[in-house]
Parts: sequence; structure tokens; C-alpha cells
Amino acid sequence: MAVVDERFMDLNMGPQHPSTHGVLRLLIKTDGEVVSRVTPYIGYLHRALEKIAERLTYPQFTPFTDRLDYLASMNCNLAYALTVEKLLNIEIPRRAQILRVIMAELNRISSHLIAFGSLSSDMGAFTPFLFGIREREFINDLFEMVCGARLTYNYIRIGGVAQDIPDGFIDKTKEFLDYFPPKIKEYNDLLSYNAIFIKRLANIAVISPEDALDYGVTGPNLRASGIKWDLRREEPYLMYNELDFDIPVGRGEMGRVGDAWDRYMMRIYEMEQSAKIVRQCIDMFQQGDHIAKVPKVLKVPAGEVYVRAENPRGELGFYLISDGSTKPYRLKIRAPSFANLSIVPKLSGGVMIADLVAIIGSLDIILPEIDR
Amino acid sequence: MIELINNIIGNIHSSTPMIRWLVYVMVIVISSVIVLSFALLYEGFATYAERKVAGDIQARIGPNRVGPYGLLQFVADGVKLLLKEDIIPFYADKWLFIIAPYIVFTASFAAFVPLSYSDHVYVANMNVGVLYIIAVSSVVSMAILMGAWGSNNKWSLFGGMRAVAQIVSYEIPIILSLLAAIIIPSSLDMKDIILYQSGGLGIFRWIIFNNPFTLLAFFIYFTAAIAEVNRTPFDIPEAESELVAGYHTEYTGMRFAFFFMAEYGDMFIVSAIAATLFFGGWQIPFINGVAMPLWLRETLQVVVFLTKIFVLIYVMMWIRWTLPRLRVDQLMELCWKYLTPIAFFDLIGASVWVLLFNGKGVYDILSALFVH
Amino acid sequence: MDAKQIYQTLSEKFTGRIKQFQENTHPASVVVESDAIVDICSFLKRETELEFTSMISLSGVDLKDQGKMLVIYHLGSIRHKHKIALKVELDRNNPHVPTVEKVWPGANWYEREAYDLYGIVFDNHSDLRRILLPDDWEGWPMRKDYVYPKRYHTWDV
Amino acid sequence: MTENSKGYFKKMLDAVKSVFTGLGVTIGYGVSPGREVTQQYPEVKREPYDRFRGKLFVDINICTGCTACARICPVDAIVLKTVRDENKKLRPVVFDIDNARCIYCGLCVEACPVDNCLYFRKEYEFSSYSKDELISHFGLGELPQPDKPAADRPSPDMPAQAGPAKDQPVQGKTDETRKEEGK
Repeated sequence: MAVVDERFMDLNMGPQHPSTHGVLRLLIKTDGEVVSRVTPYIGYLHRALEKIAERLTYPQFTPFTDRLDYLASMNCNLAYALTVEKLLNIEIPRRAQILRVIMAELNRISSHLIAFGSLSSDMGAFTPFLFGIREREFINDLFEMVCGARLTYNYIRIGGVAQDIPDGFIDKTKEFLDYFPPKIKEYNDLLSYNAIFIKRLANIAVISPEDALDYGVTGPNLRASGIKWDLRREEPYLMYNELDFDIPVGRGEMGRVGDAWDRYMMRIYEMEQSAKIVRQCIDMFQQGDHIAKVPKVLKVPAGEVYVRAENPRGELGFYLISDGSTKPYRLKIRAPSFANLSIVPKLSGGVMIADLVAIIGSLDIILPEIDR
Repeated sequence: MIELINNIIGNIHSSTPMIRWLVYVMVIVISSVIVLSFALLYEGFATYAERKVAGDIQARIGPNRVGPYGLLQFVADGVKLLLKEDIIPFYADKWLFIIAPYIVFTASFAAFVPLSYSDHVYVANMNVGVLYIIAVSSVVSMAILMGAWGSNNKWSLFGGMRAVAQIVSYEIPIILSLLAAIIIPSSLDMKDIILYQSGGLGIFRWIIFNNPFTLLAFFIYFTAAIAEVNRTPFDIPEAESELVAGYHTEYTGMRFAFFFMAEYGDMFIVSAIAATLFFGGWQIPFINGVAMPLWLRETLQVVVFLTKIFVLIYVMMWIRWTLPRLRVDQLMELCWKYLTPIAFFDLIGASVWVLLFNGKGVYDILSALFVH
Repeated sequence: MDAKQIYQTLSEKFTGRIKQFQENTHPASVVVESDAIVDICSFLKRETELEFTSMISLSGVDLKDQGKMLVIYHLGSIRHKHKIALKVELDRNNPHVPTVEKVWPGANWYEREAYDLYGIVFDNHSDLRRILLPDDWEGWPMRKDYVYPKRYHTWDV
Repeated sequence: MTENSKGYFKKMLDAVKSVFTGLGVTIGYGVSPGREVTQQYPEVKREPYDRFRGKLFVDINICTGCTACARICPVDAIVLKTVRDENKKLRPVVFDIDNARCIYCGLCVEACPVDNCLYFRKEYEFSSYSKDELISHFGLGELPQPDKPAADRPSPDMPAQAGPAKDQPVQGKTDETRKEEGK
């Protein structure tokens, strides 16, 4: 019989719990409201995607990358396509690159809208969540117009994009870009600068730059800790180096740099930047074919490559070893939420249970890409 | 009501004590049935109104399926809850678990009694009305703890502890702010308080306009009242996103309905007290002087009283769908560091004002200046 | 600094324990001795002009036909923006490698995942348990010769 | 007024101000009627866009039985059995699409060499109580033996949505009528 530490009560938050953003179980040792130690248990959503990848040909695996981070499946398709193209080293037509950037950035906005909404409903304000969903429906309509699906798009393929955009797409996107910015101002009035919201998030779970790098935290969470590292700027892929957008970095407006409020605010600023990017891409539009010539039976030359892209939740990397056949020999998926979640035990010594919900919400983790 | 009983008993005074006792009980039963049906009907419509207001604020339609415009939605909910399986957890403390919802409901229903709905329509004209309501509503916290402890569930235990801490500590600001309002009419009887506020076009003699201190007292009272009723931003005992469902996690079916209805009953009581004490109860504004038949005046008074209450209830619902939730220690901090000290100074200020102007409000002083 | 110079500084510092430099992989990779991995990693992290502050990812690879098990550490530097891959070759039947958890605490979960899917044991790891699969699962699923179990407790797979 | 007491009131003032700005936003919605974005689903049905990937449909008469779709499908949701008929052409005897297994990725539609043979329809309301109801059978059935007509399996294929997609014969046909046309 294990020695039962009777000072602390074991409390299971999850795997079925309203605010664990998916099937995650947190075993909390607490003596009341204050949490002393948290051990996350993951693996409830393990589908062995890496094993499946070894059984499927390269084009067949693209729909599975949708299911990695289903709130940002365009970005996941993009990272996978970039990996395989790196080994094939084929030239992507410019129109396909522009389309890819537009889709990736629109998906970043819709993913951040869910992050914003779920954190606000974790904090008790349900209305901003529905406002976020309302804006996200607009983007879902755009994606449905382009590729027919509203969540798992399978649109960005190896060599370019599946189909060219229908003619009504550009005007509808412009309509969205005019409609969206005042909504962000509405969120800020309603939630971001609300005293209770600030009190709940300021100075909570401060991640220092050293800890962030030690635990491999990436994306908005890393930038909130004051480190200006965005792969779209540091390792430009597609045509991000030609685009003008700035990288929001945590300045500790409401508390210390790197607290939960900063992480939340990164996403609000990033939504504005993404809208700016999409507007520039629409202006740079040009004719051209939407996909490079890729043989139907795709044999990728032997080699090893690690390619990473800036997903809304962080750096999604694919480490691909190919042996020249039509199926990858080994495909390691480096998921951003896996590293982001691994810092939770370190952050949660001495916080309250309500803060634990704030930590999980501000890290914006998503379970399918953790368990793969 | 007592006059009613006296004159009934009066004209059968020659009868034996047995008959007199029987009539007394019969009248009590009838009056309680009337008030209970009013309370249940109100609570039904309140749940419907809450969902309609929430829908309205969140750009949704809200219930409109059951009955015209969805008005019979609460009947459907009630039937559904009746038919739901009534689960009592295995290791639950059976009697505590069963009794708790009834006590919560009776406590909140008992507070309907001292209210005076109009000149002659009231249940019991207690001369300790306000004190009785405060006493009865503090039974609620004990009942919630019984329910939470009885259901033998870690989450409901958290909810119960938080509920007790919150309700008990928020009674201090409520009592202090009510005191600041009561020293003006210097009577605890609801009817006298309302009669004091008559005259002056039915509005200017409201206690809230009496002096600046009572104005502040209303806002303290209203905030503390929202906390007393466990509604956002103070709905920590049943914080869905943290504690799954707080103290009523294990309750199903009709038992849960009792907790649910008690919450709306409390909302009614709290806004009824605010309406009576600060907004001149059933004083008909503007056309009070016009002679009109008794029954029309009574109904008009009841209508005015209920609209004031429903306006306050709408404000509570509006606040619920806007603000996030406080953390437990921030809630306590708000109570002890902000509300209570300010309520104390406010009480001192109000009593000094009464001393200086021996009870006359701003309106009386000004009208006294201009009249002669 | 590009990968070649990193390889030079490493081979000077740890003569003999650096096996091979592979140019054709992207990012370039350096094959090292398994027991030298901890010193190399802490050196790479401490050294100012290298400063590999973050371990991007750690992946296990099963080279069944060569009878080897690989552990690949992808390291990146924020300041210098360069990347390197460290490779460690292990015997397939008894893969053992010391943990780098002390250098980058983030490696803890990656190593548990490599253990869970490949059976690679990381010596003196703080709590080497399965991370994705249930604790009582037999076999290492990502190995090439993994046989699917017919039943797991009451369900048939 | 000492320093922290000034902070005391300032903090309270900020809190009240921010609460009221938030309330201002929501009352904007509360007061102005008619800003609903939700629709009454069964009465008002949103028309999906043209490229909507709803339920798969196969025009079996022009299907050459090349099994390109079955091979490309990542989850093997398409079961296709062909048999050589009298004039050496491949006849798709069994062509089952398991809608419960299909992930609607669209790889098969792109792999199909014949135009308008395999395509998505705008139909998304085909939930059912049993899984085998979700398997839509498009097969042409066994070769008709000269003496007895082939026992044709009933096709529980759900009648398609009103709007005909592409040049699609009138919906609601069962396999028999489709077969007559094929002859």
C-alpha cells in the first residue's frame, strides 16, 4: 500500500472536465483551494499517427495532418507539405504560395478566436466565447467556399493547393477584413481590459524566458515571456519575408512580463497582424497555376529533413526520414502543445484551483496534437 | 392578512376556540398556496427570461419553440426535471442529501411573506420585516453546506465551503447598507418604509435620493446582494468551469430544480428589498394623487412594485452575461477590504446626515427652502 | 556559425567521442557516443557563441535492418539562429542512453515518449513511465517488428 | 491621503469604469433588436456552397471499375469488386462507400479519372440508427444470368437533396430504375 500523504487530497481534474481543452487528466494534490502539485496524464487521444504515417503514402497522410490540431488544420497541412517539398525540392508556383499564406493566416485568426473564447468562458464570461464563435463562422464560410470543409480542410497539398479559389472568394474575404477589426475592439472593451479579467490573469503563472526555453515552449507563449521568436520572421518560409507585419512581444502591461494576461493579449495582437497579412496578400495576388506538377505515384528521394512552421499554438515541426519509397520510413511530429503542457507542473506550485484553469486556458493547449 | 383573519374571526366570535383555530389554519393555508403559486410562476418565467436575455445579449434567438415565443419553456423544463432519474450517490449521507434542497427552497420562499405588494395586498405585515428576511436568507448557506457535504463529492465539497464563506461574509455589507437606508424611515416594517417614501411626485422622496450616503448604500447593497444570491461575477460556489457544477454536482431531477428555483426566488427577494427600501416600493409615480377606484389603485401599485423588481432582476441578468468570475480570495478581499469598510463609513455618514437634518431628505430641504 | 564549424569545435573539445558528421541531412547532424551526450549537450548549451538554448525535439528511430536504434536530438539556438541534430546509435536489443533532463527539463516528456513508443531506456531519468499508452501495455508500438496484441484486458484490439 | 490609499480608490475607480464599459458593450446587443446571427435550423436550412463535401455519390454507369478511388482512400472506406462482363469491360459488381468510415477528405474524387462519376453532394443529413444503414451500395449487382434476373439488393441510398448537383438525373431513383437506364 503506497504511503498515503494525508496532508493532501488527490483531486482528479479530468479526463472529463469542462475546462481541460480536450481529454486531459490533471491529478492535483491540494489541501483545499491551494494546489501543491499537479501531474498531467495524457494519452487518452493517442491514435498513433506516426505509425499510420509509415503505412500510408505521402499524399494519403495529408488528411491526417488535419486531425493534429483541428483548430488550425490549414497550418498543419502547410507544415507537412513544406517538409515533403523540402525533400522533393520542387518550386511552388507563386499563386499557390500566396493562397497558402492567406489560408494559413485566416486559420490562425479562427484558432485564436477559439483560444480567446475558451479562456473567457473558463474565466466565467460566456458571452465573449459566443462572439468569438460568431466571427469564426465567417471564416468557416470562407474555407467552405474554397475547399468544401469547415474544420478539416485537406486543402494545402504537396506542391501547392488542392483547387483554385472560386471567384466570389476575394470579395468575401475583403468583406471579412473590414468587418473584423471593430470586433477586436469590442472584445477589448468587453473582456481584455475588464478589471475582474485582469485580476484573474495578471501575475498568474509567470513563465520566465529561461524556463520557456528550457521546456521548449514556443509560439505566443514564448513571445509573451519577452523573447521575439517567430518562425515567420526568423526562418521565413513561403513568402513571409516579403510581407510587412510586426511580432507582438510580451511587455507586462498588466503585471509581470510572461504572465497569463500577456499570453492572452499576444493572441489578440496576432489576430490584428494576421488580418493585415491577409490584406497584403490579396493586394499581391497574380495569375498562375495553383499546384506544381507532382507525379501521381510520389516517390520522395531518400534523405532526412526537419522542417518547422509557425502554428497558432507554437512551432509545429515534422522530422521526416524517407528511404526513397512512396511511404515515409519515419515521421516524427513535434507538436507545440506537447512542450507547452510540459511546463504546467512547474508553474502550478502554490496556485489556486481557479488559477489552474487560467493557466491551461492561457497556454491554449489542444490535446489531439499532444497525444498524436 | 391579519386584519382579514380578525374580521373573519370577528363575526364568528361566538364560536368555540376549535372553529377559530380551524379558520386561522385554513386562512394560513390559502394564503401560502396563493404566494407559493405566485413564487413558482415567477421562478418559471424568470428561467425563461434569463435564457431570453442571455440570447439577446449574445446575438442569439433564445428559446422560442415551446409555446408562443417559447413562454412555456419552463413548463417543459419542469416536466423534464420531474421525469429525470432521481439519483442519490451511493456513499452519500442520505438524509442530509434529501433534506437540503427542501430547506433551501423553503428558506427562499419564506422570505416572500413580509413583502408588501401594495397598500392592502400583503401576506403578513410584520413590524420586523427586513430583519426577518435577512435572518431567513442566512439559512440558505447552511442548507447549501448540508447538500454539498451530503453528496459526498470532492467538487461539491469545494462548492459548499465556498458558498458558506461567501454568503456569511457578504451579509455584513448587506446589513450595514440596509441600516443606512432604514435609519431614515426608522422602521423595519416594509409598509411603513414605503409609506414614508410617498409624496413628491412619487419619485423624489425615494430613500435613494434622500442623501448621497443612501445612494452609495444602494450600490453597496446591490453588489453584496448579487454575491448573496451566488450570481456572476460571484458565482464561485457553482463555478461551472472550475468545480464542474459546485454544490449541486450530484443533484439530478427535481432536487436540482429546487436549488435552481431557490436561486431565482432569492433574486426576487433581494431586488424586492432593494425596490422597497431604495425605490419607494409600490408608490405610483406621477399619478398618485389622481382619485381612482380602490381596486385600480391596488393593481397599479402591484404593477409598479413588480416592474421595479423586474428591472433590477434584468440588471442582474445583464451583469451575469457580461462579467467574468472572481477568484475565491479576490471575492473575500472585495468583501472585507472594500465593501465592508465603505459600508461602515457610509452608515456613519448617513446617521450624521439624519442628525443634522433630523431625517429630512434633500428633496424636503429644497422644497422647504423654496416653499416659504 | 554553420554546422561544419560546430562540428569542428565539438570534435576539438570531445576528441574521439564524436563519430561522424553527416552533411546531407537538413539540419546537418553529428553522430556522437551515447555516454558523451550529457557533456556535449551541456557544453552546447553553456558555450556563448553556440548557445543552444532550446531542445527543439527528441525522436527515436528504429533502424531494424541495421540492427540499430537511433535517438536524434534537434537543437536550436535563439540568438544565433543555427540548428544542429545530434544522433546517438544504440544497440537495438538493449537501447540505453543517459538522460539530458538536467540540461533541458523539457526533454523529460520527450524521453518518456521515446521510452513509451520505442523502449529506449533513459538512464537516471526522474520518472521513466509510459506517457501516452496505459501503464500496463506490453511491447513498444513504434518498433518496425511490433505485433499488434489481439486483446487488451477485455477489448479485442 | 497616503500613497496606497490613493491607489485604493484609484483601483476601485478603474474597476468600476471597466465594468461599465463592458456593460456598455452588452447593452448594445441587449437593447437593439434583430442582431441575431443564429437561424431556426429545421425551418431555415443554410444552402452549402458548391464545393461542399457532403455525402459521396457514384454514377455507376460511367464507372470504369479502375479502383483508383479505393486505392487512394486513406481509411479504406470504399469497397469495390469488379468482374469482366461479356464485352471485356470491367463491371463494378460491388461498390460500397462506408459513410461512417469515410473522412470526407476528397482524395478519391480527385483520383477518379472519369468526370462526374464520383463526386460529393450537398447532403449532410444522413444520420441513422444503425451503422450498416450508413453504407451506401452503388454496385450493379452480379452479371444477369441468361435465364433468371439478378436478385438486386435494395439500395438504402438516401434520397438526395432537392437541388440537383451537376447534371444529375432526378434524385430518389433506386438501383432498378438506374439499371434500366443503363441497359
